[in-house]
Amino acid sequence: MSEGVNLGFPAFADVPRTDVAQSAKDFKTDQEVRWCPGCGDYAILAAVQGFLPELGLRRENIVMISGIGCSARLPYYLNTYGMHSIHGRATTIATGLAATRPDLSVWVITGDGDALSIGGNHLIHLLRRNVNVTVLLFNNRIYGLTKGQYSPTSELGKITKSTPAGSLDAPFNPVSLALGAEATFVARAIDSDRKALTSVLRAAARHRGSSLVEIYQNCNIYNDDAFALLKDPNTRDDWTIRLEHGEPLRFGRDGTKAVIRDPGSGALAPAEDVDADDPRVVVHDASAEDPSYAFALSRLSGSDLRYTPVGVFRSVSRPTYDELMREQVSQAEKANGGDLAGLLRGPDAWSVG
Amino acid sequence: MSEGVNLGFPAFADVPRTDVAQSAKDFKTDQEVRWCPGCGDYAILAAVQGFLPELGLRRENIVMISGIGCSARLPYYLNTYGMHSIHGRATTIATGLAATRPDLSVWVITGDGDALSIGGNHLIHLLRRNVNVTVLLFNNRIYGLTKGQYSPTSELGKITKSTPAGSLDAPFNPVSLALGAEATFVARAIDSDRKALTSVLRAAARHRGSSLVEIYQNCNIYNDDAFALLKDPNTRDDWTIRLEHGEPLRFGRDGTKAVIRDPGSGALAPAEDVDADDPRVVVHDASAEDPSYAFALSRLSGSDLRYTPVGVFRSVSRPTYDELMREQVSQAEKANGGDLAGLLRGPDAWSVG
Amino acid sequence: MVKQVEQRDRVVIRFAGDSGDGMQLTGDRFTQETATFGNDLSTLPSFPAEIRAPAGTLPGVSSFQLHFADHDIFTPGDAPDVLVAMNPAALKANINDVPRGATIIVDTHDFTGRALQKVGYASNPLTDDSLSSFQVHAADLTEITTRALESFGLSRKEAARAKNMFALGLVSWMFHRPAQGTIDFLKSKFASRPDIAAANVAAFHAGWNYGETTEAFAVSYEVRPAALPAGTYRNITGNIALSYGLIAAAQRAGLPLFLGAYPITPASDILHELARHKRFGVRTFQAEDEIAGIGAALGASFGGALGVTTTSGPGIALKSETIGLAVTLELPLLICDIQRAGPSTGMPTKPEQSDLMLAMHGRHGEAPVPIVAARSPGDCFHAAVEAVRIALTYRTPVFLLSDGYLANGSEPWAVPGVSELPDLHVDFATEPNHFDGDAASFWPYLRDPDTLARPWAVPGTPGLEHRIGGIEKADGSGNISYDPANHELMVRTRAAKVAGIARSIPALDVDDPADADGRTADVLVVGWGSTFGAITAGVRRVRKRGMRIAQAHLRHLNPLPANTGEMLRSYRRVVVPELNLGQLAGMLRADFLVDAVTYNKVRGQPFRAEELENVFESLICDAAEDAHV
Amino acid sequence: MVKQVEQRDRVVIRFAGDSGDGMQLTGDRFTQETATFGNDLSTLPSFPAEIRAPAGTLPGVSSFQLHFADHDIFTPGDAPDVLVAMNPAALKANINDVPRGATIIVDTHDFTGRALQKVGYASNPLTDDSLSSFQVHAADLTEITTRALESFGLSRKEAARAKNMFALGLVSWMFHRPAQGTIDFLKSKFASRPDIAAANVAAFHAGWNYGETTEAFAVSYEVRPAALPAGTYRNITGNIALSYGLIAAAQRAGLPLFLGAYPITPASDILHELARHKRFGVRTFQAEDEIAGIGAALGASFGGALGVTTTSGPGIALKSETIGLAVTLELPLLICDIQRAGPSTGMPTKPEQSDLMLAMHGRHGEAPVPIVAARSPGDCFHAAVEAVRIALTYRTPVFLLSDGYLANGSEPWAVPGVSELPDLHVDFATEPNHFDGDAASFWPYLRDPDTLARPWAVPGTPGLEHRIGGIEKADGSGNISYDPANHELMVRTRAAKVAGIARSIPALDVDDPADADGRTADVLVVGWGSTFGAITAGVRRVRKRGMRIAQAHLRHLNPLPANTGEMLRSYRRVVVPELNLGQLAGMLRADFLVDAVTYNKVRGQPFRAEELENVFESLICDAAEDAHV
Ligand SMILES: Cc1ncc(C[n+]2csc(CCOP(=O)(O)OP(=O)(O)O)c2C)c(N)n1
Ligand SMILES: Cc1ncc(C[n+]2csc(CCOP(=O)(O)OP(=O)(O)O)c2C)c(N)n1
Ligand code: SF4
Ligand code: SF4
Ligand SMILES: [Mg+2]
Ligand SMILES: [Mg+2]
Repeated sequence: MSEGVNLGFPAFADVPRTDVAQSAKDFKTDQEVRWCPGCGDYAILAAVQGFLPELGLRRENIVMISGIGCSARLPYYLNTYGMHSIHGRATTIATGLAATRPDLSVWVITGDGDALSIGGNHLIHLLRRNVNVTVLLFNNRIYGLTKGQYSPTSELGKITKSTPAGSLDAPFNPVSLALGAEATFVARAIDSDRKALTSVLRAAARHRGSSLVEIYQNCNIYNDDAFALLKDPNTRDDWTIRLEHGEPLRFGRDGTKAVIRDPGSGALAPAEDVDADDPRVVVHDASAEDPSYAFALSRLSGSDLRYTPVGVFRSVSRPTYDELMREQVSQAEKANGGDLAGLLRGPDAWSVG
Repeated sequence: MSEGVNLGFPAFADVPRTDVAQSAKDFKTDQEVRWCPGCGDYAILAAVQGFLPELGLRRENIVMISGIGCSARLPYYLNTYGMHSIHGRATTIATGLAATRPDLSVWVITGDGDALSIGGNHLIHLLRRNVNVTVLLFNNRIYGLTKGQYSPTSELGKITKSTPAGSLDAPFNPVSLALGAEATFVARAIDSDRKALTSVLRAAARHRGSSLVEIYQNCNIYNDDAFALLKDPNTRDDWTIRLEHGEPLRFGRDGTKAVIRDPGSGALAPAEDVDADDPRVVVHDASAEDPSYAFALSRLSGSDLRYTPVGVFRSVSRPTYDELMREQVSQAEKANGGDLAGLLRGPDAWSVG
Repeated sequence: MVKQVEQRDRVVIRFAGDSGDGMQLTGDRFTQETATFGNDLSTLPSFPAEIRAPAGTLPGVSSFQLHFADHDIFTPGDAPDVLVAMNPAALKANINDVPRGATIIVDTHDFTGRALQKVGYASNPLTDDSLSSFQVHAADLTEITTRALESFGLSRKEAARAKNMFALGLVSWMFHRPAQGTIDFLKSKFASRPDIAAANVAAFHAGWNYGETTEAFAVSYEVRPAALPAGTYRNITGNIALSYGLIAAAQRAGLPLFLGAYPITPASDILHELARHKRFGVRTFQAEDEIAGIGAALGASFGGALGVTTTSGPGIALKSETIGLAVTLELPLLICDIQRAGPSTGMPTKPEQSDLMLAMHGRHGEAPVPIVAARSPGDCFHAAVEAVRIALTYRTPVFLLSDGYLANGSEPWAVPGVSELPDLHVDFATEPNHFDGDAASFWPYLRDPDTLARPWAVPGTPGLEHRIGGIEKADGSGNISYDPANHELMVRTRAAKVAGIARSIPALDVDDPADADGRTADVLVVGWGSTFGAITAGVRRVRKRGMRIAQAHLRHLNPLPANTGEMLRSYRRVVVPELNLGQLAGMLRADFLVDAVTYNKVRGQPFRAEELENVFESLICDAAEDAHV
Repeated sequence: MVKQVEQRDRVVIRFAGDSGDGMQLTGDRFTQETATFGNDLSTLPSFPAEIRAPAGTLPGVSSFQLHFADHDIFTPGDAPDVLVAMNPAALKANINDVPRGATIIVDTHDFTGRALQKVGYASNPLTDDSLSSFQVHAADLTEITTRALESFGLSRKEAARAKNMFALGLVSWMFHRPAQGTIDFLKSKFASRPDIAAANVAAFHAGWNYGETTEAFAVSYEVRPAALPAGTYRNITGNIALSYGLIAAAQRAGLPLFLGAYPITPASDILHELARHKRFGVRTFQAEDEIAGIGAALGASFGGALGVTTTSGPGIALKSETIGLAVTLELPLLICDIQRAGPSTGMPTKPEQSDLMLAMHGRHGEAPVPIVAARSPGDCFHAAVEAVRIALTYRTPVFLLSDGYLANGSEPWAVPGVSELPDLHVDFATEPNHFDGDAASFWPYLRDPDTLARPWAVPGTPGLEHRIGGIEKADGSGNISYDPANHELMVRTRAAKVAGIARSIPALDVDDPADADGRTADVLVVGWGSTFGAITAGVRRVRKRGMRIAQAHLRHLNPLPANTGEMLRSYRRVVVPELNLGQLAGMLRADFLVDAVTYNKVRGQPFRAEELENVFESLICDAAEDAHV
C-alpha cells in the first residue's frame, strides 16, 4: 500500500504516502470556523494545517478524533477523515481505530476537561498501552464550551462560575500524570509560539506509540491571559525553559539562568547567574529510559507557570499495542489460517442419518 | 463530639474516640468469610482487624467502602459501617461521604482492577483532591472475581484466559501513577508480612488526606506465587528495599546492598557490596515536598519485582478537599447564615393585592 | 409632541442580535421591568451552541422572547408582535417567525455589503421592499448610541457596546416600563467601572428619549398589570427555582444538601447557583465526571445528607449504573435531568422531552425509580420539593425532569412562605430493630409496613453498624442472599414500594368545565412537563371558540396517580402532545390499553399555542363525528 | 452377575458437590459422552458467585444438571431423576428439587459431625430415615477412590481429588455411556502429568466397575439415541455458539472482527473464546472499562471492521452514552448483553430477562436500536449472524440479547455448512455521491432509499474525506445543523430506518396445530429469548393432554415482525411468560393494545416445564369459560 518515500516518521511507516505536494490550504474544509474571535484554538489549527503537509501522507489516511469541548471542534476544520465523538472518549475510539488500521495516522484532539477530567482514565490507559496515536491536549485551564467552570488544570483557589469562593482541589500537572502512566512521549507547547509548536508536533508525529502533547491555549473569554507569563515578551524568556535534546537547560533573557542538579540530593532546580561551564547544569536527555528525570523536569513548574519547561520531555521507544496485536494476529493467521468449517464442527462432532 | 485522647492520628482529629478497650474480635462480623482457602485477603483482613483497635475510634464512626472484586468483600467481614458498591466507584462514594462527615474515618477497599482499570480516573482525582480517605489497594495482578483475566498491573506477556497468547500492554506501576497524580501519601506493603503491613496501615491512617496503600496480595487460584520473590525466605531480603524515614536505603540479606544516587546523573540505582559509609547511599526522606525523589524510588522495581521498595514512599501534608470545603461552608454560614425566606423572595420581588 | 397611547392585552417582543450584543441581558432587564410592573409574563431565551460564533453569522444569533399580558398567560408567545433586530443576521434568522403587520425595530448599522452577503442577503432587505408588510423602524442605533455617549471618553467600541441599552430604553418607552430597576441594576453591575455604568444609563435614557421625541414612533402601548392572586411575586427561571427548591427542601428536612455534579448544558446553572449558597450548608462538588458526581452524592446520602446530582441526557446515561445501585441500596437521592435534544450530543441548547423512557427504564434489571416532572419555570421549585419528599420518605432515588425550556425560561412566581412548605423532617434509625430472644440487632432491610421504606441508619450511630451492597440482599437482615424466593420477594417489594407512592400523591385532576348545557368534553388532552403552558394556552383557545376539551397534566410519571386509568377511559378521545416520539403515550397505552392519540414534535422547540389549538380542534371534530355515527 | 437393563425415554441427572470437587467438569464430560451417543440433551450448570466459597458450605455448592432423551427436548429438566451428591452441603442444597422415588448417589465420606452441623443437619440424613422415600446409594466414594489409586504414588489428597471421575465412571456405567471420549480427554488434559492422567482414568474405570460389580446397583438404564434430523451435530454452549456466530458472520462479510470488552460474568467467556481465534483475523481488546470497550469497537467500525462489544447488564448501563453516539453516527456495531439477575450487582451468576427495556429505551433522546434475542444455546450462533446482518445492512448498532442460562447451558447443535450461511458482503462507499453542477463530493448522510442506510466510507478512501459527530447533522451533507425541521426529519428518519428492518425479517410464525376437529387454539403464548425451551416443553405437555394452545417466539424484539399485532389479535387470550416483571408484555400492550396476560418469575432461575404447563392449562380453561358465557 505504501507509496512515496518514507521521510523518517516511523510512526507512519505503514501509512500510504503521497507524492503530490500539499499545502495548508489542502487541509482546510468549507466549514466556517466557529471559535470566539481571538481564541488560541485558531493558532493551533493554523499550526496543524501548516504542519500536516510536511508529513507527506495521503489526506485520506489521516483521521482526527475528538471528544467534546471547544477544542473538539477542530476535526471539522481539517480536510481529513474525522469524528467529533462524545466527551472524554476520543482516546477509546482512536484505540480501536489504530489497533485495526496500521495504514492510518490517528490523532486525538482534546481539552483539559475532556482528557483529564471525564476522560482521565482512558488517557492514562492509552499511554500505558502505547497505542500509536498522537494526542493534542488543548489546555486552557478552563471548561470553555460549558462557559467557564474550573478544570482539573485550573490553579487552586480559582474563582469560576462553579467555584464562586475559589476551587479547592490541587490541579494535575498533565506531564507528571502522563509520566506516571508510563507514557513514552510527552511534550508541551504554547499556542502562540508557532515555531516551537510545529517542532513539537513534528517530534510527536515522528514518535511511534502514544504521544501526548500538552498545548497551553488561551481562552480569551473565560480564562484570558492564563499563560501571559509565558507569552508576554517582557517575561516569557525568564520563565520558559526550552527543552532541546542534548542541549544544556539554559534559559532566561540573556541565557544566564539554568536548571541545575543538586549533587547531594539529586534534585533539579532553576538557578540564576549560572556560569557558562557550571557542571551542575543539566543537559537535556529526552531519551532517558528511566522517566524519573523527565518527571523531575515536570515538577520545575507549578500552576503559577514560573520555570515552565517547553518542548519534548521524554521520547523513548517501546513496542506499541497495535503493533503487538497485529503481530499476534498475523502469526496466528500464518500458522493456522482460519478453517471456518473446522471451527464450527470442533473435535467432538457426530453425524446423524 | 470528640471523646478520649487524641493519640496522634491527625486524620481522625474530628472522629469520636472510645475509651473502651477494643480487640480484633470486636471488628469481626457474623458473616462467613468466603475467599478461597489460602487467599492473601485473609492475611490482610486479619491485619486490618488487628490494627483497627489501635486507632481507638468508636466502631460506628468507621466506614469501609468497597467496589467489586474479591477484595471488595472485605467490608462484610468488619463490624463497622460498610458499603459494597459497584465496580470502580468506591472512591467517588467515599469522597461524598468524607466531604460531608468529618466525624468518620473513611476507608476504601479496592483491587487492581477495581482501582486501576475501571476506577482509574476516580482514583487519580481522589489523590489530587486529597480527600481524607485511606485507600487499601489489594494488588494481586489479576482479576480474581471474574476468574482470572489479566489486570493493569499484570506483567507484559501475561498468559490468562483473555490473553491466551500473552498480554500486550505495559502495566501501571501504581506508586508511580499515584505520584504523577499529586498523591500526598503513597505506600506499599505485602499481605504476608503482617508487621510491615500494620506499620504501613498505621502511617496511612495517621495521614490527613488521601493515602494510597498498595498491598501485594497473593491470589492462589489465578495468579499463585506472583510475589514469591518477595516472600520466599531465600530471596526476599535480596530484593526488598525497606523504606524507613531517615534511614539509609540499605538492604540485602546481610545489609551490603544499598540504593545509591549517581552524583552525575542524579539517578537512583541499587548496588551491591556498598561500603558502610558510602556517601552515595540514599537516606530515605518520605517527607520531601518534591515528589521526584519518591517517583525515582518507585522506578527501582519493574514488574519482575526485583528491588521492590516497601514501606512509605511519600507522606507530605497538604490541605484536604473536605476540610477546605467545610471551611468555605462554615465561613459562609457564619458570615451570612441562611435566611430562607429572604433567598426565596430575592431582591426584585413585588406584591400583588 | 403628544403621542398616542394604545391599550393592548398582551404583547410578544423578541430581542435578537449577535451573541456578543448582550441580548440575553437586555431581555432579562425588560423582563424584570415587566415583572415589577405587574404583568403576567413568560420568557424564551435562545442562544447558539458556540460560545461566540463568528460575529454577524446566522449561527451566532442570540435571542430572547418575552410575552407579557394583563391576564394570566402560559407561553412565551407563538410569534413576536415586536422584533428588535440588531444586525442583518438577527433579522434573517427571525423574520420567518414574525407575522405580517408586526413591528420591526432594526439597527441599520451593519446593513452593508459584506455583512448582508455573509448571511445570504442578495440585496438590502431594508430597501428592497421585502419588508413591506411589516412596520419597520430602521435607524443606525449604534451610531446614535456612540454619538450620545461622546462626552463619556469611551472608545468607539466601548460606546457602541451600550447599544443594547439604547434599544432597551426605546422599547421601555414604547411599553411604559418602569426604568428605575434597570438604572439601579446597571449601577450595581458596573460598580467597579462607574464610567461604564454612567454610559449605559445614559444610553438607556437616550433610547427612551429617542422614542419619546422621534416622529418615527407615533404610538406607545400600555399593557395593564395582570390581576394575579394576592401575594409576593418575583420573576424566576426554572434552574433558579429548582435550585431554591432543593435548598428549601433540605432546610425543611434539616439535612445538609450535597450536590455532586459535572457541568453540562442546560443543567450547569444549578451547580452555579447552589455553589453560591453555602450559607445554607450547601456543599457543591464539581466532580471529574457524571459517574463521580452521582457516586459522591450517594456517599453523602449514606452519611445522612440529602444527596443530589444534576445533569442532562448524556449524563443520565453515564449515571445509570449508580442509579441502579441506589435503587437496591434504598437510599434517598435526587437525580435532576434537565433534558435537551438528543440523541447523543444532539442539540445541547435546545429542549426536548425525550428522556422519559430513559428515566423509566434506563437501568439493567428490575430497577424502578419514581419520576416527578416540573411544568413551568416557577413550578421547578415545587417539583423539587415534592421529589425530595418522595426520596426521603421512601428511601429511594427519584428522577426530577425539567428541560432546557424551563431551565432558562422565566415567569412570575408567587413566592411561598417558608412555613407553608411541607415538613420533610426525617427520622433516622437510632435503635436496634430486630430481636432474637434477648439479642437485639439492627436489620437494615426491615421495612416500614406502610411505606415499605427501610430504615436510614447513618454511620456514627452506635449499635447500628451494618453493611449494604449491590448484590441481592436477604429481606430484613440485608445479608447477601442468592435465595431464589428471596430475590423474587425483593424485586416485587421494590416495585411495590414505588407503586405504593401513588397513595401519597393527589389524584389526577382533570379540568373539564361543563358548557352552558352542562355538557363536558369528549376529548381529553394529557401532558407532562414543560408543555403545560402551551397545552393550557391551546386549550383556552379552543374553549374560547366554544368547543369543549378536558385537560390533565401529570406531575408524577412514576407512579401515575391512582385514578389515571379511570380518567383516561372516561373520554372518547385521549390526545398526548409531547416533544418526543410518544413516550408518555406509550406508557399510558401499555398501562391502560387506551388508544391514546399522539401529537409529537421533535424540533428542539416548544409547542406553539396555535399549533395545539389546531390539533385539538380537529380531534374535537373527529370525536364529535364519531359520536354521531 | 448379570444386571437388569431398563429402557427410559428421558433422564435428568444432577451432579452436585463443593466448588472444588470438579462438578462442572464431570457434568461436561457426561454431556459430551451423551452427545456422542446421540441423545438429545440440554444442560444447566449452576455455580456460586464466590470463586471458592469455604469448603462444605451451602453457598459453596456447585452443580450441573443434564437432561437427555431419545426424542427432542427443550429444557434441562424440571427435577432430577438421579442426584449425585458429593458431600452433605450438596445433598442439603439439592434435596428439595428431587422428587420422591428418585435415585440419590451419595459420597458418605464427609457425613460426619462437624460437616453435618456446618450445613445445619441436626442428625445424619443418611441414617435418620429422612431419605426413605428415595432410592439412596450411599458409599464412601472418596475412600474407595483413594484405595483404588494406592498404587499410583499420589498423596492422599491428590488421589481423593479423582473422586469425581469415580462418580462419573459409575453413572457412565449406569446409563451405558461411551467411555473412550472421557479417557482421551483425561489423557490430553493432564498430558503434562501422566501420573495424574492415569490415576483419573483408573478412577473412572473403578467407578464403572463399581457399578458393574456391586450388588447395590441392580439395574442399569438405556436411553436410545434420539431421532434428530440428519446432519452433523456437536454439543455447544450459548457463549461458544455466540462467539462462533460472530466469527462466521465476520468471515461471511469479509471484515476483520474487533471485540472491545471488559470482563463480566456471564459474558467473559465470549472474550476468552474469541481471544483464541486470532487465526480468523479476530482482534480482542480487553479494555479498561465497558466504556472503553465499546468506544474501541466503535472506532474499529469507523475504520471498516465489524466492531463488537460484549457485556452484561451493569456494562450496558455504562455503554449507554456510546450506544447513543453509534445511533447518530449510523455505524454498524454489535452490543451483546448476556443478561443476569439485577438490579445493580444483583446475582451475577443467575439468569434473568430483565434488560429488554434497557435495550429498548436506555438512551437519552430518541435513539432506536434494533434488538435480536437468542432462544437456545445453539441458536446463539444464528442470532449473532442475524444481528450482524442487520448491523451491516442498516449501518446501526444492534443489541443481541442472551442470558446466563443460554451462555453456560448446552445442547446438541446441527453444525451449519459454511456455504449455507448468509452472504454478508458489504459495499463500502468508494465514490462521491453528491453532485452540484460539476463539483462532486461525498455526503455521508445520503441514504439508500430502500434501507435508509447511509454509506460507509472508511478512512483511507481517497476523495471521501468527511467528518461525522454526535451533534445533530444536516440530512445528506452531515454537516452540523441546528435547523428545527432538519432535526425532526433526522429523528423520524432514524426511527423509520429501524422500523423498516421489519421488511427484512420473517413474519411471526405461530405454531397452532389444529385438533382432530380442525379447531385451533384460543390461547397464544408469546415468548422471547431463553424461555423458548421451557415454553415449548410446557406447550407440548398441555397438547399431550389434549388441549389446544398456540405458540410464537420472538427473535426480533425491535422492530417486531410486521404481522405481530394481527397474530396477537387473532387469539382470545395472549399470555407472555417472562423472567422479569413483564417487559415484553408492556411492549405488546403499548404497540397493539392487546390485553396480554403476564406470567413472571424473577428468581434467577429458568421456568420449569411443569409450572408453565399449569399456567397454560388454567388459561386455556379460563378462555374456554369465556367462550361459553
Ligand atoms: C457526558 C457529557 N458530560 C458533560 C458534557 C458537557 N461538556 C462539554 S465540553 C465540557 C468541558 C470542556 O472543557 P475542555 O475539555 O477543557 O474543552 P474546552 O471547551 O475548554 O476546549 C463539558 C463539561 C458533555 N458534552 N457530555
Ligand atoms: C461494571 C462492571 N463491570 C465488570 C464487572 C465484573 N467484575 C467484577 S470484579 C472485576 C475485576 C476484579 O479484579 P480486581 O479489582 O483486581 O479484584 P480481585 O477480584 O482481583 O480482588 C470485574 C471485571 C462488574 N461487576 N461491574
Ligand atoms: S470559549 Fe474560550 S476556548 Fe472556547 S472558543 Fe471561546 S475563547 Fe476559545
Ligand atoms: S480468586 Fe484469588 S483473590 Fe479471589 S478469593 Fe480466590 S484466591 Fe483470593
Ligand atoms: Mg479547556
Ligand atoms: Mg485483582
